[in-house]
Amino acid sequence: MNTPKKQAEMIKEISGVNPLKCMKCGKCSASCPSYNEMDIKPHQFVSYVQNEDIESLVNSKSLWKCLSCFACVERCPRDVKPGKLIDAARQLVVREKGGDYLMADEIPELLDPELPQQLLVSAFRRYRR
Amino acid sequence: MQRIGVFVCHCGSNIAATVDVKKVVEMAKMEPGVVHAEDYQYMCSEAGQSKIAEAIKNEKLTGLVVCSCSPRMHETTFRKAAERAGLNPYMVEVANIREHCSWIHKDMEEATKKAVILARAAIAKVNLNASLKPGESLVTKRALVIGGGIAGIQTALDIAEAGYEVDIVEKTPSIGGRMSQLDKTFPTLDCSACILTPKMVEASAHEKINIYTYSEVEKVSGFVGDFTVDIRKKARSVDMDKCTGCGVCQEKCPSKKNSNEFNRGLNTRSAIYTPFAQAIPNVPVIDRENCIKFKTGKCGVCAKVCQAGAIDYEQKDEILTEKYGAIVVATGFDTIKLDNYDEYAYNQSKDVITSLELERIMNAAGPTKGHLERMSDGKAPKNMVFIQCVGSRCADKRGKSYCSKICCMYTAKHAMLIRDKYPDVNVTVFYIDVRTPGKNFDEFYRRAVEEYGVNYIKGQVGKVAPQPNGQLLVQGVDLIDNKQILMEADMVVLATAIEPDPSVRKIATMLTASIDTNNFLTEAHPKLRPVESPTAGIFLSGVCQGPKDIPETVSQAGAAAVKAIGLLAKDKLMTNPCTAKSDELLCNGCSTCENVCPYGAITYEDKEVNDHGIRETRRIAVVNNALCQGCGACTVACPSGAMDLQGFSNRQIIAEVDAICR
Amino acid sequence: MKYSYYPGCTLKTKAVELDAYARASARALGFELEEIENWQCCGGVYPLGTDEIATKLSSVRALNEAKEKGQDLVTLCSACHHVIKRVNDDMKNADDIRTRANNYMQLEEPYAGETTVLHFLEVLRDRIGFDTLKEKVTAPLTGKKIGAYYGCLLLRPSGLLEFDDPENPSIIEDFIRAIGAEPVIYPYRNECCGGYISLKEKEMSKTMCDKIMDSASGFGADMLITACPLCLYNLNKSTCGSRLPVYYFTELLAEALGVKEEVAKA
Amino acid sequence: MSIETKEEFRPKIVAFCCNWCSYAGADLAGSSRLSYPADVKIIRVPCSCRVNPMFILRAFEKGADGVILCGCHPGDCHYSTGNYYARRRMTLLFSMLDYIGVENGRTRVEWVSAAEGVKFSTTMNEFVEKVRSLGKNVRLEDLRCRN
Repeated sequence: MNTPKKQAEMIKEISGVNPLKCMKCGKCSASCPSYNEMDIKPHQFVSYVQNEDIESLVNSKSLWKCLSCFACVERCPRDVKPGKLIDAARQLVVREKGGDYLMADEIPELLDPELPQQLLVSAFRRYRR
Repeated sequence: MQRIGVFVCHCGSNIAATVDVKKVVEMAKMEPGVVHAEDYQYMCSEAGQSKIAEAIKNEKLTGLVVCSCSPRMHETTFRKAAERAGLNPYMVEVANIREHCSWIHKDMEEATKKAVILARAAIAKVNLNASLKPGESLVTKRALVIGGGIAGIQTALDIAEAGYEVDIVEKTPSIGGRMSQLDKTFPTLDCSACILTPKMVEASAHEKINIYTYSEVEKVSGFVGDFTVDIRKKARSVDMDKCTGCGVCQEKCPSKKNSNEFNRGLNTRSAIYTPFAQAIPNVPVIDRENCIKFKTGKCGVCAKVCQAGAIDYEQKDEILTEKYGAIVVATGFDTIKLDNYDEYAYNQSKDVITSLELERIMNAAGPTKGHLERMSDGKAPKNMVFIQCVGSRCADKRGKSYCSKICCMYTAKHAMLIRDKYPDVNVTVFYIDVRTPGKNFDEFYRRAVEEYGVNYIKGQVGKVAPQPNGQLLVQGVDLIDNKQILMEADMVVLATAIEPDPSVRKIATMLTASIDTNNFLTEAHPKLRPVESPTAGIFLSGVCQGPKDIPETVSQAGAAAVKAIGLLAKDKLMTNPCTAKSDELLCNGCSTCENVCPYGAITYEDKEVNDHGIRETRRIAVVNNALCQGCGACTVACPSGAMDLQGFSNRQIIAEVDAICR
Repeated sequence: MKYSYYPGCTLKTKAVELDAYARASARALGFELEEIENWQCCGGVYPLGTDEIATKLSSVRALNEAKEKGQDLVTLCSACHHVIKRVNDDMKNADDIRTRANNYMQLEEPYAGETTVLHFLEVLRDRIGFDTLKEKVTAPLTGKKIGAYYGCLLLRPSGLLEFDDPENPSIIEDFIRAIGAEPVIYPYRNECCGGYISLKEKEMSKTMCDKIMDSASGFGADMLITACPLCLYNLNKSTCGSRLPVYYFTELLAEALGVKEEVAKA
Repeated sequence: MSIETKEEFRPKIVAFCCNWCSYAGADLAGSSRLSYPADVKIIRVPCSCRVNPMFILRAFEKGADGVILCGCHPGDCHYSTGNYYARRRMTLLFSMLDYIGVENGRTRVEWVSAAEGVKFSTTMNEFVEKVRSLGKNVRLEDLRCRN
């Protein structure tokens, strides 16, 4: 098991984000369409990484609520990219054995006749390894 | 060969307690060129200086080395002493055996050894010193102020009051600048026009001040004390002497649908216009792009109605050439374009406005006669949202990296004024930080919250979405409550970042005044010379140097004036003789030195040289001694070794290196 | 004029019409979409981790094939476009990714982002020109009030995709004008439909799509057009009162160019 | 034995200081009585950009064991851009010196303001320590002058 410090380093490395650039303006949270579904809010991602509390981050609901729509990335005045941070946290989880958020046997139930392939492919890539 | 005298100071016990001064004297005597060496209690004292003078006379000294405290302390003292005794002051070198030796070492032997080496290095240098003479240049006793806003007006008034002639060059048809567009000023809430217009009148009536409006600086040459400037007086199409300012032409002009710049495009004006009622001069200009007469040749209404016969369609741009001793830049600012921030829907809704536009809306002379109303439908707003830091404090290319400094205060002002005049309007301010350093500033902001009930929310706005019913849906965040907020507003006001007026780039280039990545003019020293440009004779006033509010601008304007006056008060300028000099036999005219010179002091001349009997014309670098500040950048850049710095020549420095490493 | 063409997984199955109408319209406009051979799925979403390499290789293969043919690479699906354009940027600007991807690929000549990636809409705007398109329209869609739905993938991150203004785009509106209809501008046209979230969190996506639909119909749109099969799917799942029909932009293009019937018959 | 010789080894160190910041910083170190080894001898130059790489080569040629260049902090240069030139030039020079065998530890550029007496003294202490640990320098010799 990695130490919190190591985990934080991994998140910074995978995301390429420097949390120190954040000026805590909250524009990411103001832009996020999933804000209400998230327990840890976009503007908090940065401080969780800075405080090396990755445990809370990887166990948060937010991990699976981010749409990767890049609204936060586009509007961030400091070029921090909170969306990339949360994706890196997600990577930490799905790269672990048993970390998948989507199981193959769940799929049939989720299908409907119109459902485009693209949706399955995208979900697979975001939710599992 | 030099005849060098070495003088070792005890500085009481400051030096003598750790350095064996006698030993230093003894060792110095053995150095080449040294004909005299002695020590004394206090070399800087009257008696010490007499000893130096005596030795210069008796020993016919050609160079001096004083081993004492730092040259930053007493170099000038010893140079003056030498000069009084008839020796060129630049034949003096100081070996710093106090700060750099006796004060930091404890072991006497070690400190003495070092003091001897430091003395030796100074002696080696003096052996190669040459007499230098500061140059002289005459000062034209007239100043140019570029920009006629509050900064330029204040600077001009202060210089004129000191008795010097000042010209103001203003590119728009009237002086007054941004301040004339403001409604009220913080933190006192007095009306901007009421305090500005008297100053405008004072400037225009002052016998020492000459104002060129609708004019631009076209070309600058020369140097400190002696600038030559070409000013383009754009054709006004109205005779300044004949016009009485009655305003009939503006009333009758049929071309009325032209965007009104003074009102930030919120309404329209006629093609012949004065920007605002209190304009100085109160003489209109014809905007030729929109004038029917100039577009089609037909019309001429203004000429027909003008009783004074002042309309002159044939007028042409005029170029004036004037001489100045000092130039003050006061070009001011504009707000940034908001095209890259359309999450705030500035380009999508007329009811999303900048704070400067709100100033015009609140102003009695503005597009709504001072009534707070929406630009889309003229309705009175019930809910207003202010968004801070729009384009300020931005790390990406969309905005500006700096804090615009004035927004927190003017937003508190707007919020307070609205709550005061329209108590039923709800005002919400989204902020990142409220920055209010300044006298009575934080108290002002707190009043907005505590007495006027302005709702301050810590957090930013992500999106402003115009709704089908004409409302604006503001989606923001409250970072204290950790809630996303959806709020309907009738008007959204953006605290838009300010940037130096775009014209400053061209002006800075003409003046060879350096400019930073944000287009602000650079100070000669950020702490100690904040109103001077690194280029001698160029001074900075107002926002062209960095974001500031009115009181700060006015104080800086005064400071810039004092610096300009200090220059104009001199008849002649003594120039630092430690300037660069190129060896015309070595120079190949490659322009490398010109590129590294921060002062534009290097030019090229075709000069006839005699190179070992061969006479030919060559392109050669010439250093202007009045401009060169003696940094030496060019000496290292020069690929042929032609450039050298007087007083710090290659040979002198190498001699020091050799002496230390010996 | 020939372009390399990357259709993507969904255009071969659930969104065949997006593809078929595009090909027919291209022919009518005088250019050809040459499908690259053996293309592989782009993965649907761009892998954000800076250490992801393998997941980007399918895009690199497509990009390299276009490079070898000396053609620009055209995409239709917003997701494919997003992924391939961003991977191309990595190959051009991220030394580390370029080196490692090329180590995997073992190409004759390393790929370094030489190919230009264009969305079909960009071809219309920048290569054909909306004015020319307007001239070629035979059956203008006069009187139709159409809302453009951009979603997120086409626009963001704008600095890299360089597609349009991310907050106030105009390319689809200009397209709508060119085919003779009237664009309806509404503020949520660049908001996310929920994307892949609709697989497991159907309600979230519905809420977002309802907001988009309400906004568009509030401003008077009769229909929405999009370039993305997933957006179309999500928007169609919207359950709000103001549900508007959603079409692929290529269908309306084919209609305006008078080639819709021929596709339907085929 | 080797330890003894190391203790005895007193390097020759030349410090170029710009007149406006670093020389004043050195003065402040002095008036604050912050000591550093006497091995350091300071040469005053108007600006760090006055330091020609030739001067540094000359120092090594004449037997210096270390050379340090101090200037104003980036953005604070009295001549606005001089220290940037110095930084660029020294980066190249030091890399070349390293290549020909004069270790990177023997050369250094440091920004010291007029208020940083402490920094000046710690920098000099560190630098002397470093040069001492590297031992005597290989002398860059002008072979033409060899007998």
